[in-house]
Amino acid sequence: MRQRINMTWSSKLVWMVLIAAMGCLLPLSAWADDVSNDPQPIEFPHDRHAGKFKINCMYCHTFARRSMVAGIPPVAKCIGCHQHLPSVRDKPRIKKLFTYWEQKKPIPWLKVHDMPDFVYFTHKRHIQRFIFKDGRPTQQVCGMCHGDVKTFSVGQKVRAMTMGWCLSCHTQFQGKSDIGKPAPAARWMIPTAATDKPVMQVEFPQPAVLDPEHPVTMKNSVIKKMTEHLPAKIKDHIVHAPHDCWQCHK
Amino acid sequence: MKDIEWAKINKDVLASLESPRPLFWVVIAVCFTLVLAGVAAEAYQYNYGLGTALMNRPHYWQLYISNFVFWIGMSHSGTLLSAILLLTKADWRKPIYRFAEAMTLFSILTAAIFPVIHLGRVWDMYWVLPYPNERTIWPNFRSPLLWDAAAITTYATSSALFLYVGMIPDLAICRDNAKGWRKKLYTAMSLGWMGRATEWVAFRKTYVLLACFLVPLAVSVHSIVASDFAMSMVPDWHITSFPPYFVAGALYSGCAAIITLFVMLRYLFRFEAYMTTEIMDKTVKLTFAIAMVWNFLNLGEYAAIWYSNDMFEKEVLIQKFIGPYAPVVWGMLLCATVAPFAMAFEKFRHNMWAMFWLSLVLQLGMWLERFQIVSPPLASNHMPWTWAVVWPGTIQMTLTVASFGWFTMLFLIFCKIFPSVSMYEVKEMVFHRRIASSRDEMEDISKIKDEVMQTEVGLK
Amino acid sequence: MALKRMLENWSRLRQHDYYADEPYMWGMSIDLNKCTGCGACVTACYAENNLPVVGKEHCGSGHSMHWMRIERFWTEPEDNPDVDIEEATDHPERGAHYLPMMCQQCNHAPCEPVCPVAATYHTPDALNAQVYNRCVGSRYCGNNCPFKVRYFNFFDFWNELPHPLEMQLNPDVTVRSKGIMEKCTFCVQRIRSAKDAAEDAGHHDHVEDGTLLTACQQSCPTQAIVFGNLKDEDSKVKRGWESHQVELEHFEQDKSEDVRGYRVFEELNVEPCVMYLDRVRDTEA
Amino acid sequence: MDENKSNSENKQESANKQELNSGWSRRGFLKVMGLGGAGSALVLTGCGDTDIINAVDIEVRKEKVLPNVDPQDFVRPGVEMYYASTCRQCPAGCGVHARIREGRVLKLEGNPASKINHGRLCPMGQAGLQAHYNPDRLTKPLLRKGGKLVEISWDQAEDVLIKHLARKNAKLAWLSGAISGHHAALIDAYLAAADSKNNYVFDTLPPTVGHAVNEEMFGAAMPRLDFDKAQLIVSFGADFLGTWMSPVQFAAQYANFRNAPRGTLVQIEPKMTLTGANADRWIPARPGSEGHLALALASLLAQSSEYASRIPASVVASLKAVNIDEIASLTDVPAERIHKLHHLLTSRSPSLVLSGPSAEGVPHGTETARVIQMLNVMLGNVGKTILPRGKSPFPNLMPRMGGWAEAKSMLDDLNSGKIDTAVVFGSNPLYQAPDFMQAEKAFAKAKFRVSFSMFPDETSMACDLVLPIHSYLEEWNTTAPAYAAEDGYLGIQQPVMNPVFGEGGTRAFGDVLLAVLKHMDTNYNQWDNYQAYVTNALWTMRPALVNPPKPSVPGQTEEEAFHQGVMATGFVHMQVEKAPDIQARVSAVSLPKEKQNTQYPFRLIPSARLGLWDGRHANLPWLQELPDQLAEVVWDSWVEIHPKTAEKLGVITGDVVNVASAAGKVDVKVVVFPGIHKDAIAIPLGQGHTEYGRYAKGVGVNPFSILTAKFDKNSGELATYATDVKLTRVADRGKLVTLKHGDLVLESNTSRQAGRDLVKTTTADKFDHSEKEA
Repeated sequence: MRQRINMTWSSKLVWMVLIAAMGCLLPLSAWADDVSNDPQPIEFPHDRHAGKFKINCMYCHTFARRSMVAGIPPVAKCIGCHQHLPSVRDKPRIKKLFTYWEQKKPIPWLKVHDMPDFVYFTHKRHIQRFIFKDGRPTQQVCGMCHGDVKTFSVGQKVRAMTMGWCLSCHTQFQGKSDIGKPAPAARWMIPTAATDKPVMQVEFPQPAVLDPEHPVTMKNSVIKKMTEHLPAKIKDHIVHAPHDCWQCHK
Repeated sequence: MKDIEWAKINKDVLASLESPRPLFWVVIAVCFTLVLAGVAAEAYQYNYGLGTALMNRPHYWQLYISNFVFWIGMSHSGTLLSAILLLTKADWRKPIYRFAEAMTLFSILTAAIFPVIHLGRVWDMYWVLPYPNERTIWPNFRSPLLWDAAAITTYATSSALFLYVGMIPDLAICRDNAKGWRKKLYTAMSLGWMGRATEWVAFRKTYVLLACFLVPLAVSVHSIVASDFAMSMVPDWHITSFPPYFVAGALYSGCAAIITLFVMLRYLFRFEAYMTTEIMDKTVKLTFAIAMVWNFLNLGEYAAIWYSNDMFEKEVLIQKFIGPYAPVVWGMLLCATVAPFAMAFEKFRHNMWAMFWLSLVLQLGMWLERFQIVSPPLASNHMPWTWAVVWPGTIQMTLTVASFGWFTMLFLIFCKIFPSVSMYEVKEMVFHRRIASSRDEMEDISKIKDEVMQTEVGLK
Repeated sequence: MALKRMLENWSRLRQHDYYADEPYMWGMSIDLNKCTGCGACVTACYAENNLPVVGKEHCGSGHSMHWMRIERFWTEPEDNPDVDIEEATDHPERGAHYLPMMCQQCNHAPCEPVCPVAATYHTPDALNAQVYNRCVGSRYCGNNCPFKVRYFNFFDFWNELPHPLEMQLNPDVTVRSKGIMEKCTFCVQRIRSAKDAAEDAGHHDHVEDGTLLTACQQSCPTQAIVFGNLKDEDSKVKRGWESHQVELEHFEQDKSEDVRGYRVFEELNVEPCVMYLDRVRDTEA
Repeated sequence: MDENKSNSENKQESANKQELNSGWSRRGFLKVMGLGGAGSALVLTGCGDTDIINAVDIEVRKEKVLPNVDPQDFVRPGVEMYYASTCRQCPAGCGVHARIREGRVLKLEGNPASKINHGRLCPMGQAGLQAHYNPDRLTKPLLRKGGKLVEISWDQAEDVLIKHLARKNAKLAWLSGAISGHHAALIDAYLAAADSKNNYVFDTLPPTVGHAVNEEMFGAAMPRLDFDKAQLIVSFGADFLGTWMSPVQFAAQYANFRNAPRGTLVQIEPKMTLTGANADRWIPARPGSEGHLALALASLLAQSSEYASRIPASVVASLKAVNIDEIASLTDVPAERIHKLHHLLTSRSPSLVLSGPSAEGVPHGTETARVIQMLNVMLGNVGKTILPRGKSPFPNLMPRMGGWAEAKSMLDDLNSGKIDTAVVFGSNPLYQAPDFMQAEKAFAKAKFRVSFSMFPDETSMACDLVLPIHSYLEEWNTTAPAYAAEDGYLGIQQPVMNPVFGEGGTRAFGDVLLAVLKHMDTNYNQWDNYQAYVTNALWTMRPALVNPPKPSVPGQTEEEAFHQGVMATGFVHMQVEKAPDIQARVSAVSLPKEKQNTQYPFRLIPSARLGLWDGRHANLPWLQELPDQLAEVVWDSWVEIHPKTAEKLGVITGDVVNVASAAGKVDVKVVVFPGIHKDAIAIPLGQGHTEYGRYAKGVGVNPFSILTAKFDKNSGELATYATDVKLTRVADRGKLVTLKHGDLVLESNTSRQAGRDLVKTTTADKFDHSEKEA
């Protein structure tokens, strides 16, 4: 009899501990993406502009290639085209747009991608590297972080944009054994634009920050030596993403 | 002198769980108030920032760290008394080791509070632990603070385990005599102990093994705490002899604490028959010996600094004796170097209340020692432009006092719920004594055994 | 797997001169012959790095935040027969001794190994980084710094900042909340944007000397502060270090007597990246 | 940052700005601040939450992004830009580059092209941002109604202003602080239109006596000084590194002066200034006796014919009577030291002898300055290190420094009822004027008082109409520096951002005054606003400029190119006729021997410091928290007392003493300070405001208030360094605060290096030797 009670109590204890532990781990899976449903002032249809009319992302987000921020187009930019488009002039959204224009008021957009204030992210370097140097298609490069925008109406956040997610690219090349292994395709491609082959032949990297004195786990010079014999096609595309806390936090 | 009556052991100890002296409740109430004050102070500090504690540059550490060292230190003597004396088969430890072990556990629990409330961002405290995370960042394994975290958790777990394992047979006794919630608690905790021979064999083995594990652990824990200081380059912290010095200091203050609690428990729970003058005498002698070891190391440290002729360290040493913190240092020397010589006198050793007050003086001395380890070197650090004196403010003092309340409260609650004197070990002690005396009286050993059996089954 | 990697990396990382072939090592030299102690650098640092003004009360309790400070002494370090005042006087007739003191960006930084969460570490360009969002505020680094140039946010100083003063805040620098350690960064935001600009201009791994100024250097009325890349043989700071015979990795410099370069607490072997040049006084005056 | 880059960028930016000039001030583009989500520097809170549950914490669709309505090329989100302008934090007029991002000015940096400051900037210049963004700035016009100042609209304010000011009124008086450029020209024009001759300029720190003596002896108020060439500088209290004329400019020259072969600096003054702290020899002379010391040196020099020949024989004869030992005891400088100094002066040539406020601020200040300048003449420095200054083609743009005499005469006129309307701009006499002048009472007598002010300072709060004006970073203007090593420099100011408080808040001083002028003189209708006035004026000045910018881009008109070029550089150089060589006029000087005042045994030194200046920067928290360069105290006032004197008085650092002069008294805390003569005590200027916003109000004491009525006989200037005081201990240790710790008493321990090699010192010989090798 005593034995039975014993068992019950012990097992209850075990279960309680387990449940508590699960409770602690629960937030791990909470990748809530779009946590607010506040409506944007105008339901801007990205799918029409970027999808149907194939307007380059940087036509409106002009600062992406030269500034840390991509920039939201001024109202005048919208009007610039839309005053010549009488066909949609009566649509409620366009009417709203013209109201802002006539009142000379800025449109109070709601920010979709917001980094914490202690994160320094620059669009410029990424755009310069992947669009202008590598010559990748704009939508694909932007899509790496912003998703397949041409299928969206209102802009949404489709990537978690956590530090670990950033690191999935920024983790350094670890050693010879990494060469030739496939990169995780998900990192590189957006569902409908997965036409490009992965170029960064690096397997999913291992925890890198072991010793705070040396967060760069492999020096550029060593990487260079290791990759010297590779064909230029691969060599030119090995990404030397900075892997230094102070690159993004300062 | 008449030995403890075999049959009364269970009764006496179990009675302590039910009806302490009224003073017990007063003490609990006072302690609880102190804890509440501490919680309020911490809430205030949490909200407004650490600056409310009046630490500053260069005094980035102060009372929180010295209290941490003090409480960690206190935990050591529990291990010493139970584990080391167990291994050396000193029988006199038996009536007092249980509470010493409890003291170990609760002083670790008290100590563990301090590194936490001392953090600037308490809410991110878990970053110190190595756990896998999506950012692939590890803590810095080279930092002594990380070793601390590891050492304290290990030590807390092991000493809790040691205390618990050693208590199982007693818990079974309690189980058999309790009612209500206590019954449920003891039932769950005694793990179905039946007192079978196989159980005893397994128990003995486990207990001794744990003791063997705990002794080096205890030494390492305080050495690691010492490396918090010794591994840094603050003058007068960066000293090779710090680990043994800290361990000796820990045992010293711990033994003093045992004397304090010894007298307190003896009075509160009416353990006069168990905690006798002879045991006190032995404990005090041990304390005296350790005090001398500590003094040797302390003076050795002064000598080492003096003869090293290192500009920075010498400066601190001089400042310790004549600088603004001199009252602390001289107070420490008075309390921890001069006062212990009172223990050389037998008359003094046998006076319980005198020992109670003396032990408090020793502890004050050791507390001051921890303060003078932390503060004066920071005050006269490498860079003379930053030299400053800061005395701990209200918040720090409140939390310090609250930590004493917290510890005493936990300890007394423990003693109220669990047998603070080990019943089976005391019986063993009495048994050993009887054997020793019965040899003289040529008594049959089996007779004693019979008596033992009868008591255990409850026939007598 | 991870463990294997860890061990592999660990042994690699223990090597000396791990960053020897990195293109940058930022260093500074401060000429005490020119420094007048005016404090322009101090205010420039406040403006550039979002340092909070803490007010009288907090200054009084030692909670001030000033990454760059000017230490003023009245006496010589020890008896300096050359410069000591010949006759005993009641006045400091040789003027004051000013020492601008900021994070020395040590290469053997005592603050780095002690941080439990690795919030402070060494960057490949030899900066002593402090990652604010990683800091838990154990303040161990502050204790271990012999220069005492690490400043702890004892309060949320920014809560009281009245409008519109907050409009001045530099968006390139994080505004620190309570419980975080901070210190001079050698204006890392400027370093990073200078590298960025060099990249745009097509100079990979080369920032032209003189195009990158720290805020203190820029404001210094006498140009006592020189900052630059110690790995660039042609940089002004490197030439300064060389001509004053200060070598980074030595804690006892082997140099001729008249050369003025020295580093504060060199003997502690922390390898500071800031060289000072002796203050000068004319003994004939 | 990148000097070249910023320069070329400047050109572009100002180009853009020119195009958009019309729209520039009309658009409320401050709203675009958060544009594009450029790392807005918000407070870092809860940043810890970025670890495991990152995604939850990052806000999606919570924060607003407001893009512009029209594209504005000079606002590029996330990209910094630099505008050139001119600093007006002190009369030095350094050139600045303002760093702008998202339409906000973030930092002021020196303009590298400027010949004034060579890209460097002092603490006060840096802190200009906090004047600009000051939370205590006035944002609404105030009018006195029923004894109280109440907020009114700008329309109402303009009506009141025009009613009182836009008419001929010979009884109108205008008081401004040190002023120059087109502000000065516009005020002149207004006063001419109003038919008033009462144009007063009052600033406390410019060395008016020195200027008068320079004018008299060298024919220029501020001859050009060549520090570079000098091998020896002997400065009688001229704190040229701290507060004298143009500290940044002098510091740059000083840096060259200290290069090998290293020049030697000797500073003679009763209280150590920042310059004294950097001197090779700091000589504490008894306060007020500097002239005697100079006289002793002159008499020693006169013994050699080489030096004596440079001055008239009558003067040489008058020097014969000087007794060195007598002067040694009078000045408290050992005779041996005087001889050594003489030796130094004769062995190092060329040298430069400077005369500064502590020598000039005594009743015999003019004579003292004359003797000191006579040393220059005797040593043959004139023409070598003291160079002639050319006459500017636009004298009305030249700096007017003003002085105490003008303040005094204005207050006298107010008292006597000669003035019924007072206009104050950039000056604060109610704070600066000593109690004995009774400025408050005098002001109360005026019928109508107008103040143009950014801040609620003491004077503004006593006025009837207070007009909140733009900061110098929001307005157009030109500024001529108080001192320029090259002739003809004129700094250009342009707005570097939209007004912080928007359209209905502050207005540019120039615009307001121009509007008044338009009611009086229709000629002024040709300019829409002050900007047009300034830019047109510059355009008309063009023929008189050195290298005016020419079109460089096809399609650019001459005028466009000129304006863009000028704006990008931030200053212009006017052609100045080469000045004839200086013909120094030296006359014999006799100095009175001051008697010891037994009732008030100490001499009060109201010391100015680089930081709070004369108190105008007390409302800037950065400068309040910038420690005094010598005493290291922040956020407070104190009295510096020599250790020996302190011992005699039985006070220690932190004790409160009562400092009483014949004119008033203040309670202030003691700092025991070795760098001061035993007969002197020093209270720093800058604190003790009764108004002036949250950072200044109620902090410390104002030593101006207890100055006694002693005047320089020749110039009529107030002798600021001639107040005798006595000290009585009133209370035990109060709290004096430095940046390092709370308790200054410990400072006696920490002002030594404690055996560490923190600041090592070497000798000049070794320095010269090793530099030559290197």
